[in-house]
Amino acid sequence: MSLIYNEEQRMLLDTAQEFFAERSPVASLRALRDSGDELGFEPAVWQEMTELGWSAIPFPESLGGLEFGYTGMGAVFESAGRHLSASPLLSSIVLCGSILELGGSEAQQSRWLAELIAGSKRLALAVDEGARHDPARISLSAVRTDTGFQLDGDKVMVVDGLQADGWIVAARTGEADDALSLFIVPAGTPGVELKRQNLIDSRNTARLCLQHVQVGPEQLIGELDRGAQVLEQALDRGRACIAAELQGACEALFQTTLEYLRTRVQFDVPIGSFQALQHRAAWMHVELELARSSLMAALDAIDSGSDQAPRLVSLAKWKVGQMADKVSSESIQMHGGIGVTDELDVGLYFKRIRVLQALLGDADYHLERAASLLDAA
Amino acid sequence: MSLIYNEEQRMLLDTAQEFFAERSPVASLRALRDSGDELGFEPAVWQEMTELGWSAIPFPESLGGLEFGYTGMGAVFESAGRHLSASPLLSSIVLCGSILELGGSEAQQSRWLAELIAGSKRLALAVDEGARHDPARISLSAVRTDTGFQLDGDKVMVVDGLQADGWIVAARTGEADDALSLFIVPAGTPGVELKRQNLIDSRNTARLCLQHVQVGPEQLIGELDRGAQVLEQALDRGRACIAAELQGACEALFQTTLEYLRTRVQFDVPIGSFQALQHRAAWMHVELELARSSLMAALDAIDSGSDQAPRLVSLAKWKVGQMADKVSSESIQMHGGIGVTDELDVGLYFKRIRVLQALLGDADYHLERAASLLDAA
Amino acid sequence: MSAIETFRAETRAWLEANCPESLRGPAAAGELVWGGSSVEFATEDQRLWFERMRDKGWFCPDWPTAYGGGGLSPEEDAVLQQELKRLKCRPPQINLGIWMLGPVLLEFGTEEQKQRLLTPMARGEVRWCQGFSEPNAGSDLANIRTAAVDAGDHFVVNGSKIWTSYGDKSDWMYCLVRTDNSSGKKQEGISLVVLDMHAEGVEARPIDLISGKSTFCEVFFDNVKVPKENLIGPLNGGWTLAKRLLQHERSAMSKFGEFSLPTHFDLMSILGDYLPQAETPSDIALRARAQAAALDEHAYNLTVQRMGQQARAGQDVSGIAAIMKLVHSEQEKQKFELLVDVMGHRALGWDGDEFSEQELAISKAWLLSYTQTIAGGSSEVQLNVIAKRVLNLPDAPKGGAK
Amino acid sequence: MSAIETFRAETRAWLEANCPESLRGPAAAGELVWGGSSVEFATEDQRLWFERMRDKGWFCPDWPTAYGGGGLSPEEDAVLQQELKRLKCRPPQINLGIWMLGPVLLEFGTEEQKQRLLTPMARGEVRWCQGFSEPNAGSDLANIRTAAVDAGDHFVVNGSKIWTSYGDKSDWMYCLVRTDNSSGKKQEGISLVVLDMHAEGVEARPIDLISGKSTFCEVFFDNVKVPKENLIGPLNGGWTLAKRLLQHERSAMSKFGEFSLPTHFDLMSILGDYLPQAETPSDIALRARAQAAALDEHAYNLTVQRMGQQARAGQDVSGIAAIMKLVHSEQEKQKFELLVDVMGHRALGWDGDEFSEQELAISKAWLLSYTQTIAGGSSEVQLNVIAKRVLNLPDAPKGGAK
Repeated sequence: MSLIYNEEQRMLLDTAQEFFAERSPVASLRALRDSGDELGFEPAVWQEMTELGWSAIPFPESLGGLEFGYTGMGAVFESAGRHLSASPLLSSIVLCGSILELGGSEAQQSRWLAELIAGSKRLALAVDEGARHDPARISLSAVRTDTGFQLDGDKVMVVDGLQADGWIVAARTGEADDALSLFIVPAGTPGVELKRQNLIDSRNTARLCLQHVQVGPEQLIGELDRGAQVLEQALDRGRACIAAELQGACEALFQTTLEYLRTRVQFDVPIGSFQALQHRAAWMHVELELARSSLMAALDAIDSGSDQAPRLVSLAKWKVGQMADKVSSESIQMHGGIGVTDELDVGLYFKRIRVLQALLGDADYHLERAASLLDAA
Repeated sequence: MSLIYNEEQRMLLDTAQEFFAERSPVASLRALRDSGDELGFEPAVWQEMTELGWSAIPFPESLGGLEFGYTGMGAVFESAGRHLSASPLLSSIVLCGSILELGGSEAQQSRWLAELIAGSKRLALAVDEGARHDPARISLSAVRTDTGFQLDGDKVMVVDGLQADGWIVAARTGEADDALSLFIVPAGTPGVELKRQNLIDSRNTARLCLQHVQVGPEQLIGELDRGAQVLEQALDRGRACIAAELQGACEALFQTTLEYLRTRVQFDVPIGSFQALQHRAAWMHVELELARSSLMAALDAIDSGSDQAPRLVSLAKWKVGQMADKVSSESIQMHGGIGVTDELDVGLYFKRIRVLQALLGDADYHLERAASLLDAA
Repeated sequence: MSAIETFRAETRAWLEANCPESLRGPAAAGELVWGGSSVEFATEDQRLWFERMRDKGWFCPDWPTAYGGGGLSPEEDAVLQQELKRLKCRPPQINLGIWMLGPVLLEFGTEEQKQRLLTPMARGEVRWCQGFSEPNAGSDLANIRTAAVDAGDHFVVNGSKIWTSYGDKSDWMYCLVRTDNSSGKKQEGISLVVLDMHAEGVEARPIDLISGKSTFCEVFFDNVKVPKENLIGPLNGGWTLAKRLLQHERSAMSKFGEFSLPTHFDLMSILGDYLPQAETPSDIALRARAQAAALDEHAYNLTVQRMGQQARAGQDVSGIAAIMKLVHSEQEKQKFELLVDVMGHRALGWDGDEFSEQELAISKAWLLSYTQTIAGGSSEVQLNVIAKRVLNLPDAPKGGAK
Repeated sequence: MSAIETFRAETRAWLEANCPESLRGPAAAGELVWGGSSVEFATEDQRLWFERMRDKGWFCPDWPTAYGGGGLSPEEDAVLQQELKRLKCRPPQINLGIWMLGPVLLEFGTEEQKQRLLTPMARGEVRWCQGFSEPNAGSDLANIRTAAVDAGDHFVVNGSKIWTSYGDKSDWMYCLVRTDNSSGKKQEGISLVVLDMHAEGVEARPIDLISGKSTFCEVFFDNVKVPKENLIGPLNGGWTLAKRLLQHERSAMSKFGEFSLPTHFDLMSILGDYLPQAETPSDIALRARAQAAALDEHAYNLTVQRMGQQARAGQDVSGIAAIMKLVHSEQEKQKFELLVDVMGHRALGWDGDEFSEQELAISKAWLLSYTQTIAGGSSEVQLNVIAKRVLNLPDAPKGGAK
């Protein structure tokens, strides 16, 4: 098991750090937020990312990819996290791209995958229905009709769902817990309605409402009732990338906090000289290191095709999430009064971190999942 | 609701503090432990306690008591806790005395109660069977025979069970969860065997093994299958007194720790000047104050016959137990190397505190109980 | 009937006759009346109650009538408070000047100042704000840099204040300024002045918080002229007065809290809405964490009660009083963290129709809870105070709190 | 075949022929051989393995043959270690002298001292103990008060040491003593000496811990004569040597740990025994807490692996290395606390037949876990080190750790 970046991955990390620092710093997110931008990311930045080849990283060469693996992808997400850079890399590439790669027909792949990689089209994944992530309880229904399928139901927390070119929708097609099927719903299909869910992180998040939506049989991905496995595998890749983004965001926030502790003077000394704050900062460092190891193990397990991947992904999402809650809370408190103002970026980090923590399963969800996968082993 | 001691109770507290400091200081416990004393307390001290009237505190005057209530009893337990003073006040008076008071026949009361109060006899309560307290799962059986009842089964964690003059045994007599009955088993009854459970707190704790034990119908307390309510009420009184003992022990240990922090010099300054330790000590103070309020509410609820008593007792046992875990752990750590030696009393406090935390329901047990009583309300 | 009993009977009768029914019981946020030059009434009842209490002098019942007060004795004032409480009368106005500056002016002000400042204050004609905190000060309150330079008959004030509640809506500010830089001890050289918020060179800008718009302002002073008769107490003697003022802050805040409808979110009842049946192990464990937090809140409420009982019994309550702000603010933060765990993305909404009013209120309250452990003495300052004043732990050779 | 490959082949063959089968694989507690004047062997195999390795010079394979070592080159030593590991050979003896004092003597000792002290050490004839900690020092290691007074050809030592492992069973001690009180800086005026534990005036008393009997001793010196040739390095220059010695402590401890059968209690498997079916909400919540602790332990183990990989890749590991002792000891304590919650009174036994061997072992290990967060650098010291050396947070004007 490799728990560190190799040289190539390290180079990618450096490139990505520089790119996001220059092209998509925190100020960009602030500007998107203040302008009420619905898209939630800058198309030009996304275009440049695809030109750098990042959207091709995880795919096999046969599908136009670079076969660079999820550890490499983690490096990009980590860098994006450091700068709170927004892009559809998670939604369109990692989640929807994976589903097409793993379960799509040749026709589906050739229709969509090249365009996703090129950035000329975007898909978004629609999974969640309740307040919290729980794919076992999907109830949006897809019923067979003469001409294909009819989909009815609502999805929430659809990442980058607004202005997408289509959505991959996870639907219930049978009574068994895992009797799920995946459908592509192209934009423009009648009966589709989108509503903006304006979350604290100001990203593109949508409610997707499907009412009597008709799709042809060619939109079914893989076999009927057999979508759960592909879905879970794609979700795990997404979860690992979210963990990487969280780790990057937390490391950046921690560095900012340390810098504040070193320079902010109260009672005539830098506040970082107060032992109570030193010890709390040291515990944050401990959590960041433990989370980092869990994250690297998850990325490596995906790349090596290990059967431990689901468990290690849940370990990572849990541990990184625990750490992230702690680091984001402590960072605000240590910044004192200025930390709760919108003037500093601390609050922006806090808000994005808390949304990422909830996304595709919060710490509670993944604790139970990791434990039950261990019991099953 | 009164959450503070009144003047009379405060006088009792002062008297008890002085008595235990002089007659049963920590050194006495150490001596009992080092001599391997099986009785676990000093009979002379117990005799003096009864002469001071403390064994009569909770009983109505009609039964030879002082009707001084459980808030007063709490003052005595708190004082005993401060000095780790051992006596059968919990086992013989609060637990068994309560059962006889609440459920005993006149004959049973006249046979036992006066002697218990006088200290000339001792009874011990046998409830627990598993690793953790759970009276709903009692399985020791009592079966009706021609001449009375036959009892079969084992009890553990029988407080002051060794050398007792008899035991009150909670037995299952029906299938419903609460189909329990209470029996007096006098010492000397054939088929009774006692084994010492030598716990870390060096008190008198026993396993009570009953094999084909025959008792007459006059030993049944109250009605058959109807023992659970009396048992729970007596247990609640015991739990409140245990919480008081814990509170006293923790306050004494905290004072000792503060004194150590003020006087122990390292790196040329008192270690109590280190801010990280100051903040942790401040949090201990917070927990002690919150626990104290919960304790006083529980004692008052018992005395006022409130229907909230069970819930408030569980709140107190939970909150005091939480606090006690924290205070006992932190006290060792703050004492550093010397804190883990047997030379200091810190370890003796730690061990007694941890046994009391487990006794008659640990924090987990009482969290669930408090919550379910609230749900039911 | 004794004089005081007569007073009680009369007071009760007057209140029953004069306090409108609609103003009995707690008020929702935003429904309280703030006295001042631009006082606004949402209802005719509010105006009536305001004017009737003003005309009795009962905005400041225990102040001398000479300054617009009610002239009540301490015993009478206590009776009035009891009767107000009995009828659950809302305060006719909220006024920081009366609650905080007023007592200090009565103690330290000149006769001229009392006449000039107290009377309109007692009539609810002036809205006051507080100018203590500064951007560079934080918990280190004495680190005042806003300078007041002697210019003959007036001071010229430059600098800025932060965390001034309703700075943009106030008429006057009581304000700490530095009038001497020469002392090595920064508590020295500070003076207390009052200044007109409408004066030239004063600008108040509301602060955006992580929870959105706030009522806090940053206030900037650009060559603001403050006449010397607006210096309260001795020159360079402001620190003593400031400490006295802050002693009134707690009781003022509790008065405020007592009458505003608490925006209290009950953890267990919201949990019941979002997690009606905890079935999975993780939901059951989450519920157990919430139950523990609810029990802790219960323990805190019992502690509030116990503090009151101890105080009434004449016992020292400093050890309990020192934990209250810390425990309450940390418990609130903890509670909202649990609510976010329970509610998932429903607690992560910022605005829009996709979330219910209560959900958006919870999101905001959660983010605001981060302010509560910092404002009004951060948790770190509270812990320092407990360690040093309650537990008597030794001072570090140097240092203090964040 | 290269020379090193030839060496590997010969070594492998020799080990396979000479390391008894019974000594391959980890040893249970108490089954390790401690070298020294009264070395004891539980089996004939132990004696054989001890003598064979001794005669090869392989107790100290990389020391010069002149001092009884094996004279191996670093490459050869690495090969030997690999081959020992491949066959899972137990160390033929445990010897603190070889692991900690030896390297310092090689670096700083005089030729006479190397001859006199290293050779018997390398033959496993002397059992060594360490005399650093003192009752008044605690984490403040430099606070040495045990005094060595110059008496011509010898020092006279008075004072006491604490936390000396196996002080009562050792032949010699390496020991920090104060040889000069005049300096204001306490790190100065300390010297390193070696002394004979059988000398007159030396008394070692085992310390009772909260977990019962321990292998730690308090060692008292009452006018103990130490010949001057037993001073290691320069007079008053002991602090530098002590720091060097402590650098070897970690690797020595890890060697020790690697070969003794870990007394590891697996949280989830014990939980499975005592709580086979978590049915009540409180049991389910308890199991969730245990699962979280188990995941945290997993994260720690992954971090150990990652540190190794980073080190092999030539990356700086100081930031990770600094957390290891802290995390491991705190996690262990946390784990035992959970076990106590799970096992109830079964984890509260002290002795007697009423508890199983494993239950009593868990009780003792739980109590001992409180020692682990204090000994060898308390958690507070670890946190200070992280804050200052890893995070570069500024020094407080004065102070340090508990």
